[in-house]
Amino acid sequence: MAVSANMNAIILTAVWGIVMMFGGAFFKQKSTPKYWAIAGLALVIIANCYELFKLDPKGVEHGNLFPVEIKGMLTFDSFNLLFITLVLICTLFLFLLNGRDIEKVGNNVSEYFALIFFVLCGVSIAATYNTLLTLFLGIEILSIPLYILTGSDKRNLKSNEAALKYFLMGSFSTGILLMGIAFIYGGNTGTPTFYINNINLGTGKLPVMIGIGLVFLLIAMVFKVSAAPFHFWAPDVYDGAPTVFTSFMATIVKAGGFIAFIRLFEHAFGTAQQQWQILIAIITAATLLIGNLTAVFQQSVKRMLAYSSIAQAGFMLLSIFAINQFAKEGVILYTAAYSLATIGLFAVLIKMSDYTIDGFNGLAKQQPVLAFTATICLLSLTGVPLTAGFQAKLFMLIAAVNDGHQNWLVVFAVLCAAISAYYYFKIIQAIYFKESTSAVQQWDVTPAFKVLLIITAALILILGIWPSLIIDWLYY
Amino acid sequence: MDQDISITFPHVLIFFPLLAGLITFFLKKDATVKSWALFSSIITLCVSLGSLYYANNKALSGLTFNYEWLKYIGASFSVSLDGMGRILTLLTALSFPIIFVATYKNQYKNTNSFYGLMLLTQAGLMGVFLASDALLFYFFWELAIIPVYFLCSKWGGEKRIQATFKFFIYTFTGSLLMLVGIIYIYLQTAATQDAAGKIISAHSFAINYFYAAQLTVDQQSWLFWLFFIAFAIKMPVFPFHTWQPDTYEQSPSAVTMVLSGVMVKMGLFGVVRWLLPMFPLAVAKFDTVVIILSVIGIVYASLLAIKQDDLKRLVAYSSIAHIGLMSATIFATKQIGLEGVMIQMFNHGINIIGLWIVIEMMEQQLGVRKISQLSGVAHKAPVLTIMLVVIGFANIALPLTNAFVGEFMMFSGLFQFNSWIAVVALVSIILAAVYTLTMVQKVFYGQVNALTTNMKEISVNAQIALSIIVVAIFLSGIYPQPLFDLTKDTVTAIITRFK
Amino acid sequence: MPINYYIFLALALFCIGVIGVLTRRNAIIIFMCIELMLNAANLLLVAFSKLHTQVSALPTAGSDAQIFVFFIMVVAAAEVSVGLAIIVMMYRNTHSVDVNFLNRLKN
Amino acid sequence: MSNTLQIVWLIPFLPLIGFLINGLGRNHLSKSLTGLIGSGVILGSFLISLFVFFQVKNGNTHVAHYFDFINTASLKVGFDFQVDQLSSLFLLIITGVGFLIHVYSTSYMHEEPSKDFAKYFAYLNLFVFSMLLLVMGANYIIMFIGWEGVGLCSYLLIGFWFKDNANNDAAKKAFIMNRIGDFGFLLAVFWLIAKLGTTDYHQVFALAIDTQKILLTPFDIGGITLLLFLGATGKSAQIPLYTWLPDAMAGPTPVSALIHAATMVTAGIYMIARSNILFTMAPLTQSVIAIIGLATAVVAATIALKQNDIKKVLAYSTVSQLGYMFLGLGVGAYTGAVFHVMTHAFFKALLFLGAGSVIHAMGGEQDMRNMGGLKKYMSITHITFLLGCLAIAGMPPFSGFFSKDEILAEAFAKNPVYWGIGVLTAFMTAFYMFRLYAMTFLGKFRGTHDQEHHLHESPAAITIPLIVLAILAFVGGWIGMPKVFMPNGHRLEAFLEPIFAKSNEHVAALGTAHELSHTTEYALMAISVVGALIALLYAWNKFSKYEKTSEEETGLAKAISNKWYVDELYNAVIVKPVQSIAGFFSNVVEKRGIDGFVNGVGKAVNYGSRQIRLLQTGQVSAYMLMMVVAILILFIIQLFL
Amino acid sequence: MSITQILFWLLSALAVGGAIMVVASKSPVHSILFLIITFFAISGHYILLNAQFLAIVNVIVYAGAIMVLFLFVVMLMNLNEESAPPQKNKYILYGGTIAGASLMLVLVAALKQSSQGRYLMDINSGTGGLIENLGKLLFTDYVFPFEISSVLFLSAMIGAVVISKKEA
Repeated sequence: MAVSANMNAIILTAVWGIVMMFGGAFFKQKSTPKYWAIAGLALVIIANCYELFKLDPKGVEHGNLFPVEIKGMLTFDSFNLLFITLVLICTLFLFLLNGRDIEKVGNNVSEYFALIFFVLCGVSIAATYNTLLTLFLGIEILSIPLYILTGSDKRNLKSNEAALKYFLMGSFSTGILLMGIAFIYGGNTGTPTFYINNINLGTGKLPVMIGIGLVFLLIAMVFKVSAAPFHFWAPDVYDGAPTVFTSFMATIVKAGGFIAFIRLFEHAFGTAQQQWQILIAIITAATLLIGNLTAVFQQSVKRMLAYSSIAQAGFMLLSIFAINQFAKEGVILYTAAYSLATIGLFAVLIKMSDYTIDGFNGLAKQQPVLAFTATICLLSLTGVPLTAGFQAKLFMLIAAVNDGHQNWLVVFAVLCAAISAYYYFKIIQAIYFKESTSAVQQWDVTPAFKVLLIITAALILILGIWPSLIIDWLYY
Repeated sequence: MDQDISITFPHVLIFFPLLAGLITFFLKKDATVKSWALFSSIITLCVSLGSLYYANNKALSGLTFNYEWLKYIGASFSVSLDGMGRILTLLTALSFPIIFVATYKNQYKNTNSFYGLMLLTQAGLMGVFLASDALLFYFFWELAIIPVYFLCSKWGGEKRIQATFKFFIYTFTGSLLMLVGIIYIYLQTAATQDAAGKIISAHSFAINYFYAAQLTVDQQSWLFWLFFIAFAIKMPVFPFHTWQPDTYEQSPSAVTMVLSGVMVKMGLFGVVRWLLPMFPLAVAKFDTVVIILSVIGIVYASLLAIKQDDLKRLVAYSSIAHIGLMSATIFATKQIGLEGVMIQMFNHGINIIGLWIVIEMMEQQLGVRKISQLSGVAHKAPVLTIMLVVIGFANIALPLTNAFVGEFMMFSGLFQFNSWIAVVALVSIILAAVYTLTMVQKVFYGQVNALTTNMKEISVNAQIALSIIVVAIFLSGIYPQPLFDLTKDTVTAIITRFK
Repeated sequence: MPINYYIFLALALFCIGVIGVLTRRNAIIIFMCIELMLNAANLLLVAFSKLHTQVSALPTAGSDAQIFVFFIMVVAAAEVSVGLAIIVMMYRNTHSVDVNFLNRLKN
Repeated sequence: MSNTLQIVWLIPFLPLIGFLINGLGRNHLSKSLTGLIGSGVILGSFLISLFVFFQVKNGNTHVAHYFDFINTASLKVGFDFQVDQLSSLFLLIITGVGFLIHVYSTSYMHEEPSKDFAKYFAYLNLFVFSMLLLVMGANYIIMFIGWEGVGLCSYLLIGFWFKDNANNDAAKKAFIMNRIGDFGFLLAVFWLIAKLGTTDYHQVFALAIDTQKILLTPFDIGGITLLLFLGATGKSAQIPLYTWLPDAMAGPTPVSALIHAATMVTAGIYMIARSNILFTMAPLTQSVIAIIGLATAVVAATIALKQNDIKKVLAYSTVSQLGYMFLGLGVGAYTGAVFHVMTHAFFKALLFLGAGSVIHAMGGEQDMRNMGGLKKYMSITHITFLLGCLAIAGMPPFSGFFSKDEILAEAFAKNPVYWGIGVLTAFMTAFYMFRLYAMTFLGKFRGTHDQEHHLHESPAAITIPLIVLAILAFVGGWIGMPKVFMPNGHRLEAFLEPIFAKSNEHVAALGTAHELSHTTEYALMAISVVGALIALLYAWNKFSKYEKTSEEETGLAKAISNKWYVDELYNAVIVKPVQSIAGFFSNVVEKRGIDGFVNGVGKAVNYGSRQIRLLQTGQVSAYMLMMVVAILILFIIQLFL
Repeated sequence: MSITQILFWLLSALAVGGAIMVVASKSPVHSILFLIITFFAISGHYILLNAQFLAIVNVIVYAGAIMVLFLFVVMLMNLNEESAPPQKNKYILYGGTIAGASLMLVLVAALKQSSQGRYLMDINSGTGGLIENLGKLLFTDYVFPFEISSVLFLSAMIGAVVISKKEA
């Protein structure tokens, strides 16, 4: 076990969070924090990439700027380093695209950024934890700022309501998580410890306590990734929260939850896969069904995307259903594809005056660039070839089929994907084939914004053609 | 897997239309757009003609190009040009210039995106016919649909959006099922190795690996249906056909020509290239079911065609009938039948495009497609009429027109499979005569009515397009041998797999 | 004293907490019930730590669990500060902390 | 391949050239030029046919291979022409009669605008081309090409005046009925391919009689022949597919003469004669053919008795005569059938052309009730027509007598009943032909005055063909003298002997053939001739003083003059049901059934979505309750299942 | 029945009873007070289990700080009675109770069969929970989580500030 783990990201994000926090007192213009934040994030990314590059296959790392003795409470490999890098980059895109919208949310701009940095810190812990303690801390550090961000639009009752719901249910799930940890610890005979990779699962059927703990942990995790039937918070929260933070939550945070999930079930319970696989299968099926089906009828695009994010989570769950190499490649790809697409889509959505589907009518005429990029994002979410979304889904399906225990689940998944095409293409229709009914709205769209959107779309396409650009980092 | 990066025909055939299409999006003036589109499509035609000379008859070798694309999952950009590929790429390459010429006068708003999408469609189709890698095949399979979806929904008739949407969801669902099948087989394939013999990837998407995959009967049985549904929707085979008449009716004529002339061949191609060789056991198990479905489709569609009042719907149903015959024959897996199918895939494309052009010409001038509203066009547009009569009789497979030889051999293949099924299917030649002649009589003969009095002779470039088609009809009707020689290799390859 | 007793006790507290969460409408009380759940977890952990101290030879065997409990308390404290802040904000806007009135967002 | 007969490709090629020139140049060529080209090419191929005929007569038969039509691993079909006695004979008939009719047409169609005039000749040439392909093809597929080609041309020519939808309906009916025939023909060919893998006459027949390896079971042969015969009934207007022929009279009269009397309708006879060996080996089929032919002959004759349209009468008589020929084929009198084809070609063409000349003179009038007494206006037409009538009525020494009596004799040999009915039909034939003759030429004129004013003899272009044909109709029969008259007088039989040799051997082997004694033959002839004569005379003086009456006929007569209501029957039994089934499919099955299901899936998704989103009540407690329930379920699954 | 067992049962009864009252009692203030009682009982259990340090912290942090905070908030809003009209949808009430109870049942039923549950443990002996041991551990092995939790507090603090600061 390495001396110290992926500290660059964690420490720098934390530090930069503090910087932003104090910055709040000094920044005069409202736009300053944005630049600081972007700069800081760039710094973090560089540091993290440095670490990633210096990594050697044997897992001994040379790129750590902060050699701290952590008793292997965090571990890291190319997988989670790569993952964190992706997450950070996605966040950077979010900042660049929607920085000005963050300013619109309220007065405490720099605090918002600070909180986002803390969330990132939490994500990087959740991605690299090696003991249940760090898992717990990571999850909490990731959640608590989100409660705030959700409620940050204080005048807006929806925002308040969302915050309260999120908080109540979130801490409820925390309770469940702790119960699970306790049972795992208690049931763990031999050398009792919180280190996830020496949990003694015994042979044959799981010991009862471990079993109980496993289910509790499973539920807590499933809750974090908003999979049915523990998804109920997601639509309301995503709907109520300020759109820019919704975009952040629906992509980066959810991905963080997944990476934690996958780590836990690979390293802690991987050997007993047979005994929990059926649970995941059920949950996956439920998630796919509820997510897609409910999304079909939504009129508000924002809420529709909330449900679609649930549906996508269902697809990502396939990776946990079948934990194998394909699944890990897949989850990386999926994170990148899904996050990019969703962020791009939300970036466009934020610019709309009307969040209903009809609001998109005739967008192609008024804003061809926005229309085009939104279409690419939608195609990617649908999983049409040549977009990153397809590659992601492909890997997920390969992983699931390769596991081979529940092939009905795979067929079910693709059928649900077909349903998803139904509502994604409703938007495309609105954009291209319907005439705008309402009066032409005012757009505050800068050229830079457009360029960034195009870059996003281009990335999606490039990843769609050469997913190896990312995946090769897993084995070099 | 040779890393041969020299320019080969297949990837010119794919990438030239692709680039041409992309360029088209950035052209401004309509005239330039049109001429560029026409020009580039003609170039493509020349290339595909050129590729015919290099025809060497070994199935799936011939002109191959191969580049390791996603090596960690053993997918490679490998394309190859065998007999069936050649004849279908030729059809694709031939049909687009004809379509462009015929619809040269049409005014589409945002001309550049229209023609751009058209060329992209062509690229996608080429890819489908050339791909010899399952993942690549699936890629192009989808890519051929997307532009068509936009074309139809943007430039189509008044009910276009729903119709096209239905069409898209329908086909998308089918192809997703196929994707599951592909993945499953992929995971049964052997590992790929490089020259040094070290394993590159655990499995491979390459077609020969797929052929070599060891599948039990049970596996084949459900995989068969996964693939078959995708192809059946595309062809379409009864009862998966209901999207077709609506889509044909609603989409702009140029697109309808592509859809019915070339795109339906994707399904047939898929069956011959992928389904038959991969699941011989399942085919042996289910062939009767499928054939009966197809034959029902033939008679059913012919009967419906009699009742249609909209010319486009009529042609749509007649096309369903013809396709049904082809699919039935394919699943009969008799040599003579397959030989017939090969050339019929080409000829059906030519004929039906001709029919669409004729209909388009009339709709252009009179704005209606209703048989009941038209009459006596022959007095006003004799040339159009003659062309129509020729194409119409080709459509009912009169000897010395191109369709005869194909249908003759297909029927006799079907007869060798099961004479009674052939008898039922053969009824369609009578019904075909009924609806075709009724249409010709009602629309072209009889007295000129108020509407058709202001009908004029068709434009020159329409005449050119139609004459090309008519010439093609007679050429391959009187001397079909070259087409047989082109596709010999594919047929023998299939038949040997079934021996 | 079998460990089961402690487990059952903790479970009882936990489930009572759950019941409270499900049945009460006052956000604060719901929150308190959640705290109750956390404490149940704490109790369980402590009990297990005791168990492990006995089972394994080394004296500090179970203490990691106690550290964990310590961290749980830390987190709980932080959560409480945030949670109460949110509740207060809610109260400011609606003059009610009844979760039944939280139904602007649905379907 | 240095055989002189290799040049036979010229025979069909010339008409094709004519078709192309006339067809493409129709807007530019003058009428006279068009007519010249149109008839010239036929003349050309007639001359070549003569040459070929004499070559063949000197025993030089040949199969000319030009190129591979289909050449695959599974099927080889050469584009081959077979020149032997049978085909050379038909070549003569087709090109000869064809030429005369072309000449005739140049004058008959002269009122047409030059464009349509050219179109007409183009079609006519195309027809001759296809007909030649039909008879020259060396395998069933080439034959089928011609087979369908003539069908197409008949379709085009019947609907030549396509302004009038009645003509179009007739054309359509003709084509579709032919298609039904083709249905059988194709199935037969598929069957052959499936069993023998070839369609070349030589190989097929060789394999058929091959007694070593039995490739064709009797069942196969029976089926194949029956199916082929189905094809023949379509093309040659036999029961049940004969109804198109009378309607086909909607076309121009020369067309009726050429296609619907002389040549095309005899394609069926040619085809069966060509594959005689197969039929000889299928006695069941033979009797079917005989019975159907006989029935057709009778039915058509009865209908002809009461028709008033001059062309309709001729049409039904054609059907009836074709019935004779099939009777001949059925009883194995192949020579007789072919013989009758030839003679019939002469006199029926003559009669049609005569009728055409009459119609021409009457200004398009076809109803005999408005004619009468024409003999003093148009003598040539009258004379030639009379000869034609005598020939068809089977009066010695006119051609019809010989051919018909040969068939009847053979029929008697096979089964006296056949002969009885046949001879009865002969009487009817004599009756209605002379009814026609009398109503048209005798008595006093019943038409309007300006019609009477315009009455005149037709120009030379019309009369010359009439005369030529009249001569042929007179002497044409002498090449087939019955043995009873002179021992080896039957030149035709001697000429065609090689074609039917195999069949004769087969029959001889079976030993069912038995010669008629001379006395019986004389008796038969006497009966038929006398009977016909009586019928003839009766009709003559009954209808020479025919007056227009308007009393409603009843019972049998009504049924007859309504053609036994066959069209109505077909309409009710076939057309209507098909239409209604199609309607049912397109309105119910398609829309509600299949498409309904597809849309139903979409609707179901929408409905499910509307329902399932009610889960999202907005109540936190409800959410958590559902979560806890889910937790419960998961625990139960994990711990107790 | 030794003194420890008596204590155990006593404390357990106290904890459970308090917990029930927390849920049951109408007035929020009362529930808070009952919750404090429960926490004290739990602290008692900690002492029984030789987790002295935790017992103290529990009393100080929970019963002291947190609960006071709750009390303070409740007072501030002075909602000593549930102001809203009585529960409309009773099914949540019953459903919730039944669900919670059956969860309990399921888990107990599962644990009853487990061998692990049979460990006998002798109460109040051992030094695992003394401050010095824990302190050593905390500042050596667990320094990293310790540091990290500061981030948690920071975010909580910022959050509280952001939320409760008046919009200018």
